[in-house]
Formats: sequence, C-alpha cells, structure tokens
Amino acid sequence: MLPDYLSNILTRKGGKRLLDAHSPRKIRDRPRRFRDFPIIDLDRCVNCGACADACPVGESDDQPPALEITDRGPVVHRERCIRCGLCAEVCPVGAIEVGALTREVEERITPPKPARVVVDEDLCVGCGRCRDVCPSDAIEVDDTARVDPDRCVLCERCIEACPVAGAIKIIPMDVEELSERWAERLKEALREAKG
Amino acid sequence: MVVADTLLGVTEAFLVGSVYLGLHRKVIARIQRRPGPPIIQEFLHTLKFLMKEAYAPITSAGFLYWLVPVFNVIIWSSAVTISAVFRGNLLPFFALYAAYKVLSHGAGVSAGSTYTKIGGVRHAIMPAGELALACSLISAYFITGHADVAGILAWERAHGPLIEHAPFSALAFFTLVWVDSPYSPLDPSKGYDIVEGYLTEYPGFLRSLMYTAEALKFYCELWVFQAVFLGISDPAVHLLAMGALTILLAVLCAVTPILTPYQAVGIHVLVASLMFLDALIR
Amino acid sequence: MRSLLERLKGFVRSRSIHVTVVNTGGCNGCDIEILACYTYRYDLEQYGIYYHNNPRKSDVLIVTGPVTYQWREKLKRLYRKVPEPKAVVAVGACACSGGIFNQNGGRVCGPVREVIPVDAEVPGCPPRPEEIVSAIVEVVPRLFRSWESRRGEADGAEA
Amino acid sequence: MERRRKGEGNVRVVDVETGEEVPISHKVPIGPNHPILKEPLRIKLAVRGEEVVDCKVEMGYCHRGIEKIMEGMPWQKAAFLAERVCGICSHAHNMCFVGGVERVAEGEPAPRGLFLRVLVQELDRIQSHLIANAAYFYSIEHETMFVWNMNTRERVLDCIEEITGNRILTGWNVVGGVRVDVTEEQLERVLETLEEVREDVKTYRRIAQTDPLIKLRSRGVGVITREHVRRYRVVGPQARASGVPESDMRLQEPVYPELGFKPVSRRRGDNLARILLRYDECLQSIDLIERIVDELPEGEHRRELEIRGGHVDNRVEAPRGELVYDMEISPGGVVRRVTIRTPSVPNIRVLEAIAPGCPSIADAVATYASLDPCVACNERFVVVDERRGKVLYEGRAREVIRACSRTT
Ligand code: SF4
Ligand code: SF4
Ligand code: SF4
Ligand code: SF4
Ligand code: SF4
Ligand code: SF4
Ligand code: SF4
Ligand code: SF4
Repeated sequence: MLPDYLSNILTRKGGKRLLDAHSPRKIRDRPRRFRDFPIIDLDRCVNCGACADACPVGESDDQPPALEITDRGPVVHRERCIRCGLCAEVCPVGAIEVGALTREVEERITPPKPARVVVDEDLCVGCGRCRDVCPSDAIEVDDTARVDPDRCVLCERCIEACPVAGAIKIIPMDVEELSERWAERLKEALREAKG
Repeated sequence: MVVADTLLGVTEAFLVGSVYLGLHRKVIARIQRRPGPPIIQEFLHTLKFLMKEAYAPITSAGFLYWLVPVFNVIIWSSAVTISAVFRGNLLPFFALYAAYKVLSHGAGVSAGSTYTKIGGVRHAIMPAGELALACSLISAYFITGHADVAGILAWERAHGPLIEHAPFSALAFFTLVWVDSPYSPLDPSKGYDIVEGYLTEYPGFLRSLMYTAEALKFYCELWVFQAVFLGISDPAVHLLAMGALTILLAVLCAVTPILTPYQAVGIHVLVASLMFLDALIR
Repeated sequence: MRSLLERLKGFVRSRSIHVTVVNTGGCNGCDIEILACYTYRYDLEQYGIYYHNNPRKSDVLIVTGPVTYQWREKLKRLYRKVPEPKAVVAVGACACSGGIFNQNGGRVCGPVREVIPVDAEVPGCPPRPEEIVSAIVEVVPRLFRSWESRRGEADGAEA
Repeated sequence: MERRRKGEGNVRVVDVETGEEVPISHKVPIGPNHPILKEPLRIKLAVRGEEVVDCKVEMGYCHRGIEKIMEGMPWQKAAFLAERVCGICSHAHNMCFVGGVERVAEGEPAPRGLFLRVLVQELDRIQSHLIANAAYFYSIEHETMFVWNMNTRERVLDCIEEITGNRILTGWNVVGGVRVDVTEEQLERVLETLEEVREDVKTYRRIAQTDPLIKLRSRGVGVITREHVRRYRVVGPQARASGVPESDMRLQEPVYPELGFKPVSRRRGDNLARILLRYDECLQSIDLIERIVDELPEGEHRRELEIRGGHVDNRVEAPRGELVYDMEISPGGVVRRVTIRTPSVPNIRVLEAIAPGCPSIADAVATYASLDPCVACNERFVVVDERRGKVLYEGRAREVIRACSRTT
C-alpha cells in the first residue's frame, strides 16, 4: 500500500507531477474529430429543409426545434441543439459543418421529404409561371407542369405563383411511407459512398 | 498593553491559522496531482462568508443558535491568548477544549436538522480528544514539574524536547491535532454522509465565525504541540515547525479515507491506551 | 464610482465560490462533465471554486437537466435556501431549453429559466468541461464583482 | 427551512419477521440533492443512534418520458434519444438500441463495424467503472483516490474522443455498423494511452487491496449474498462480485466469443469485492481491446441493411449489468414502441435489503455508492392515480422486470 502511494507521490515521475501539477489556464485543443455545433453555409444551402426534418430535437409547445427553417434559411438554436451531427449527414449539398467531423462523414443521405408537390393535370393550364419561380428548377412544363420530386425542395413558391387555385397541391406523406423512404435513401447513399 | 498584545496575538493566530489551513488544502491538492487553490483561499472563504446573507433555519433554537458561533470564537481566542500569547497555564486550555466539545454538540442540536444533530452527537462522542489532551498535559506536568508553557519551555531548554521523554503522550496530542484538522480520517462529525455535520445549517457570517474559530483552533493546537513537545521557543522557528506539521498532517489526511464513528472512537481509545500503558510501565 | 469596500467585497466574492450541482432529471452527461472539472486538466479549485452540495453554503447553483415535474417545487425550494448573493448557471441543452426531452411526448417542465432566475447558460449536450470551466470562471466572478452596484441599481429602480 | 420537524413521532418501522415495532431515533433523508449523490433520488434511512434499521429508496425524480418521445421516430433520430437515457453508459444504450434494430433487419452488419462497436463499448466500460469506483472513494471520503481515479478516467475519455469525436455522448453506432471508420494511427494512440491506464489501474487495485483503512471501511460491509442476487435479480459487477459470473451478458453477444472472453468473478460480495471486481474488469477490458485491435477485420465499417420490422428484445451487458430493449419496429425502421429495462433498477432495490443492519449511516451511504447506482435511466414511465393525482410508481420497469428477467 505505502509503496504504491509513494510511487504516485514521491518517485521521480510522481514528484514531477507533484511539483508542476498541470496548470490548464490555456484550454486544450479540441479533438481531431470533435462534433461541434453545426455551422450552416447559407450561400450553399438550397433551403430544402432536410436538416430540419432529420434533427432529433423537435419543437414543443414553447420551444422551437433545434434547427428551424425561417425566411432567411435554416437557423440553429444553440440552446436546443444536442450536437448530434445528423443534420450535416443529411444535407444534400454539404452546406453544414459540424466541427472537424464533417470531413469524415462521407455518406450523404438525401432525406425523404415529409411531403410532395403534385400537379393536378386536369386543372393545370400550362402557363409556366411555376417553372419561372421554382428555385431548384424542379418543374418542367409541356402541356401541363411536371414536378421532379427529387429536385423539389418544398418551398411552396409554385403554389403561390400558380394562377389556378388548387392546381398545385402539397401532400404530406404518412409515417410508414416516410420510413420506407428513409430506408431507401440510406441504401442509395451507401451505394454511392462505396461505388 | 495587555489588550493590545491579546488583539495582536489573536489576529496573528487567525491569519497564520487560515494560511496554514490553505497550505493544508494545497498540499492535498498537489498530492492529487492538480494545481489546487491559492493558499490564502481559506482566508478568502472566511471573508466571503462574512459578507453573505445569514438566516436561521426554522428548526433552529433561536438565541442559542446565533450564540454558538460567537462563543466558539471567544473560546478559541481565549485559548490562543492564554497559551500562545502569554505562554500561561495549560489547564485552562483543557477546560476550553472541553467547552468546545459541548459547544459543537450545542451547535448541532440548536440548528435542529437531522444532519446537524447527528454531527453534533458524533463530535461529542469522540472521547479521546479530551482524554488524550488531559493525559498528555498531566504527563507533561509530571515530567517537567511545570503546568505553564513558559516553565515547560525552560525545562526543555535544559533537558531536550519532551517528545523524547514522553513519545506516546506526544503521539496522543498529535492525534488530537490530526482529528481537528480538516479532511481528517478520525473526525466523522463532518462527513459527507450527513452533508457537513454540525456545520450544515450555518449560512453566511455564522459560518464565517465558525471558520474563524477553526483557524484559531488549528493555530492554537499546532502551537501548543510544537511548544510543549518540540520545545521550540523562537517565533520564526515556530512558524516553520508549524508549517512542517501542517504538511505532515496534510499528507496523512490525503492518503486516508474517513472512518466510521465506531472505528474512529476505536482508534482514539487505542492511542489513549498506548499512552496509559507507556505511563504505567515507567 | 465604487467605494473601496465594495471593490474588496467584489474581489473576495469572485475569488471564493461555493457550488451546488443539481441534476433536475437530466441524463447525467452534464453532471459527470462537471465532475470531470475536478480533475487535473481543468481543476476548478484553482480558481477558488469549491464543489460542495450544501445549498446553505453555496454561492452558485449549477443546474443540469430539463426540470422534471417532480423537481419543479423542490428546485424552487432549493433556490430559496441559497443565501444572497447567489447566481444560477444552467449547464447543458436540457437546462437551457429542455433539450431533446422538451418535444412532443416529453414530460418535462421546460427550461430552468422558467422555474428560477438564471444568470448564465452553457449550451451543448453535454458541454465540454472546458466550456463549463470557462463559463463559470468568466461569468460568475463578474456577476459577483458587480453585485453591489447591480443591487443598488435594482433598489434605485424600485424606489 | 421546512416547518415540519423531521424525525420524531411520525415514523414507524416494523420488523417483518416478529411484527414488533423497532424503535428509531431519527429519520435521515438523503437526497434528492446530497454531496454523495450524483443524481436525484431519495433514500430514507431510519436510524437508531447510528445504526440503520430501515431503508427506503424513492425514485421518480428523473422521469422525462423518453420512451414516449421515441414513438414514431425513425431509428436515425431515436438512436440519439436512446443514448440520452443516461450519460454514463450511453454507449451501451446506443448499442443495444441499434443492435435491436439490426436484429429485425435483412442481412448482417459489417464485421469491422461490430468490432469497432465493441472496442468503444469496452472503453466506455473502463471509464464507467472508474467513475463508479471514484464515487465509492468519494463516499468514504478518500478524496485522493477519487481524484486519481478521475484523472485516469480522463485518459480513457481521451481514447473515446480520439475514436468517436465526443467525450461521452458519442453518437457512434448506426444500423449496419459504426458512423466513421478509424485509422491505424488512432488505434496506435489508443493503445499507447491504455498502457498508462493499465499501470494506473493496477496501482489503484493494489492500494484498494492493501490499504488497511480502506479495508476497514469496506471489508464485510454491505454483503450481497447469492440469495439476494436471486431474489432481487441483481445484475452486472454487483452480481459477479457475489460469485455469479454467468450473469455476464457478454457471453451471449456476438463479438465477444471470438475474443475468447471469460467473465471474472469474486466471492465475498462486499463493498471491497465490488470495487476490486471493477478494477479486474477494467484490466480485462484493456486486454480485450488489445485483442480487438489485433483481430480487427478489414473491409467496410458500415453496411446497408433493409429493415423488415417486427418485435425484438435485445440485451447488452452495460457497465452496470444487463440492459434490455424491448422494441417494436415498423418496416423501414420507425420505432413503434419501446420499453427499456436498465440494470440499476434491481441494483438500487437491493439496497433496501442490505442497508438495514449497517452499523452506521456512513456505511449505508458507502454501500449505496458501491452499488454503482445510476438513477437517470431508471425512470421513464409514471403510474399516476388519476383520482388523487398522486404518483404511485415511477417506471414501466417493474412490469419489464417480471417479463424479462432470467433466473440467474
Ligand atoms: S446537430 Fe443535431 S440537434 Fe443540432 S441542429 Fe443538427 S440535427 Fe439538430
Ligand atoms: S439540408 Fe442543407 S441545403 Fe437543405 S436546408 Fe439544410 S442546410 Fe440547406
Ligand atoms: S399555373 Fe396551374 S395550370 Fe399553370 S402550370 Fe401551374 S398548375 Fe398548371
Ligand atoms: S396559364 Fe400561364 S402558361 Fe398557361 S396560358 Fe396562361 S400564361 Fe400561358
Ligand atoms: S411554381 Fe408550380 S406552376 Fe409554377 S413553375 Fe413551379 S411547379 Fe410550375
Ligand atoms: S416546394 Fe417548390 S419552390 Fe420549394 S423547393 Fe420544392 S419545387 Fe422548389
Ligand atoms: S444536456 Fe444532454 S448531456 Fe446534459 S443532461 Fe441533457 S441530455 Fe444529458
Ligand atoms: S445504469 Fe442507467 S443511469 Fe446508470 S449509467 Fe447506465 S444508463 Fe446511465
């Protein structure tokens, strides 16, 4: 017992520790893989809302979600965020950085969207206004408009622009379908990462 | 003149005592391999608590509760005055120590919460405190023929330090100092299991007074130990010897866990009986 | 212009801080990170900050966790036990906003600041010890140093 | 500042065998906020003088509704929530949840991922055991050993951080493997650090074994017998310290048999045995990690799996014992419902049996700390008597105990 205490206190190693007990006034470097709060590059962001859908911290009666889509793009509420890094993983354009870990998250899972935009072909008059306002070029118009669900980011601008009420609808997906989509996307992402 | 001396002595005792308590903590921290607090930390604590709000818990016994810390300071100021400042008779020292035990019990009971009561009782049942103190003082008297510090010091100049003549009495007294130093294994009256024992319910300046008394007590006991058993009379060497003792105590406190009340009492009794045996054999 | 006494008070208060840590139902992550501040790398004690869970002796209440319903009244009572001057630091996402538990289905009564007044918040889940240390070391002494003048202002405003 | 006087008068303790009333002098409440508790919980001790004659454990301060929040979440999100059931053995929760989802999925997870998972799990076990022992030393107020243990734990956290990027809530497991691959140099650095940790742990174990004062405080205190283990379903190191090595769930997990894993055990079942056993397991974990690094398969660290969904009950040996996730997963990986049974529930309950008879309050408190109690994970559901608005029982856990516990 005694030698053990002494070896921790009085040997050369222990004695050195005793005399110059580490003084940590300067704070240590962050680890190489630290997941920090997400920083969103608003220039690259296409405002798709995937990050907000993926974020595990949802909203409650009196608190916003950790990642909220606002007029100015996605905003991280630091006091809500748990630094899980999921948002960075799902962002389709890699606009989110979560500290040094970002480099290593090579799989980008494009998230399934919680809703989709559909065009009612009977009502659409093929005016093309939606195509003009769509920020992600998701719409093509021949006789009537068609929406590419992969490119659509659910901004709903087309709905505002459309002159025929009800020609463009936004339809929420149900949970089961959403979960299937999650699985699909993950699979795809992994294939991409490998191939 | 006497008043000035007393005031000066008590102030010195308080300052030195709290710095040594800080040193005590610093040494423990260094053994734990961390930087540790500055050594004036205990002094800062005392000052801080002096300026904090104080209130009496609803369970407390009112008047008595407020009086206990004041008396605690008075007791240890007198002890310092008698022994260290005027190098007087040691018997009052014993009486004051006994009074302190009663007082700490009072502190526990008057505050009224369960923790303080248990802490107070635990503190009061540490028997060997007084026992060892009385016996070691008596043996000092029998060996040297003096009951006052000045006389013992004079005797020691002629015959060498008392620790050579009565090692077990010295051990008993050292145990006493050890018991009363913070983080001591032999003093379960302030254990974490009962939050802080009899001190739990003392907020604000009441605690500051308790801390002051603690610093005075630490100084006083160290002083008496090194004066009576080591026979040092030069003030500068006093300080050095007390510092060395503090470091020794700190090392002892750092490498031991706290004992349960029964075990602590057992060790006290063991030390006291060693001393008795020693006295009988002589 | 602050008087010398006030400055002394501020200095002493900022150099001697006793802390009580309350876990109001969090996951422990924050608590053990606070405990980790005890170790050689961070050592809160070198700044005069003592961890001791006795509210009567404390200056600072560190609250972690999202305040469960069972805790709400108890936390208020604990807060009242701490003598003035006191400060409250909320550590962790839970304490700052209810964190991941404050969403549909969760059963917590929201961030700490809605239960007791909070002076500083450290976000993160859990915050790293260095974040906790720097928050406490920078914010709390400043709070206490300016205690006298701030109290004066508050009194003046009321009068 | 409570108006009611605690203690006298209103408490009665009745001896179960004789039916006589036992005289008590005080009722000592410990918690929910108390120096030796790191988590909220209330222990009510009834004492006669110093002797503890009765002990009641009251939980319910940590109920947050995690299981409810998880319902309807895809596994990607729910894994982070599972992790936050508790911060100390968070990795075990994450692993158990993800493992459960994998069992209702088509295909095998990536072998390299599984090995890396176990690697982090063992690191997590070391840090958890070190903090448990540190807490015990804190409760007997051996502050130096407390800080030394915590210092060594920092080194282990460095390793975890090196690999996963975070200190405690790692977010490391995903269905099919682990999130990020590791490199050779990282593993080198981990092994180097662990070499130092091994030295330290050995020293601490020797100190705990030989220090007479630690022995005085811990030997023969809080003995859990095999009978207790059976009656209260004690799990984990607590059971193994009472000579029940087969309680180790690692025997049934995938990777461990390939590593030649054998559980360790001790016989005495007292506080000291539990402390020493945890040190033994730390050393064992370091050996395991070395073997994992040696035998780490090449290849991908994460594999796509198709989640069929279904009902699954997955068990993992968390640092504190057997952890059970009983889940219903819908196809695609959305959580329908989940019930978690954590090891600390039975481990804390056993305190009610072994604390009475402790010669002093300090011993009862030390015994509590030696059980490595963790409260955060214990409480997820509350049974409320609606008419009276009173909380009756704090967890679904009891049902699950009945349903899931194996006889040891
Ligand atoms: S890191 Fe996690 S919690 Fe924070 S914003 Fe991103 S997804 Fe939400
Ligand atoms: S996922 Fe990326 S692109 Fe989409 S809103 Fe978020 S940050 Fe912008
Ligand atoms: S405006 Fe209406 S009709 Fe024209 S393209 Fe859009 S949806 Fe079709
Ligand atoms: S609705 Fe638009 S596209 Fe159709 S005719 Fe009118 S302007 Fe043209
Ligand atoms: S807003 Fe709608 S209608 Fe207009 S271009 Fe886009 S999809 Fe077409
Ligand atoms: S909702 Fe419409 S405008 Fe918004 S991203 Fe999708 S297609 Fe573009
Ligand atoms: S903020 Fe995070 S780590 Fe802290 S208690 Fe809450 S869930 Fe746990
Ligand atoms: S037993 Fe429970 S509370 Fe304890 S560390 Fe594990 S999950 Fe957390």
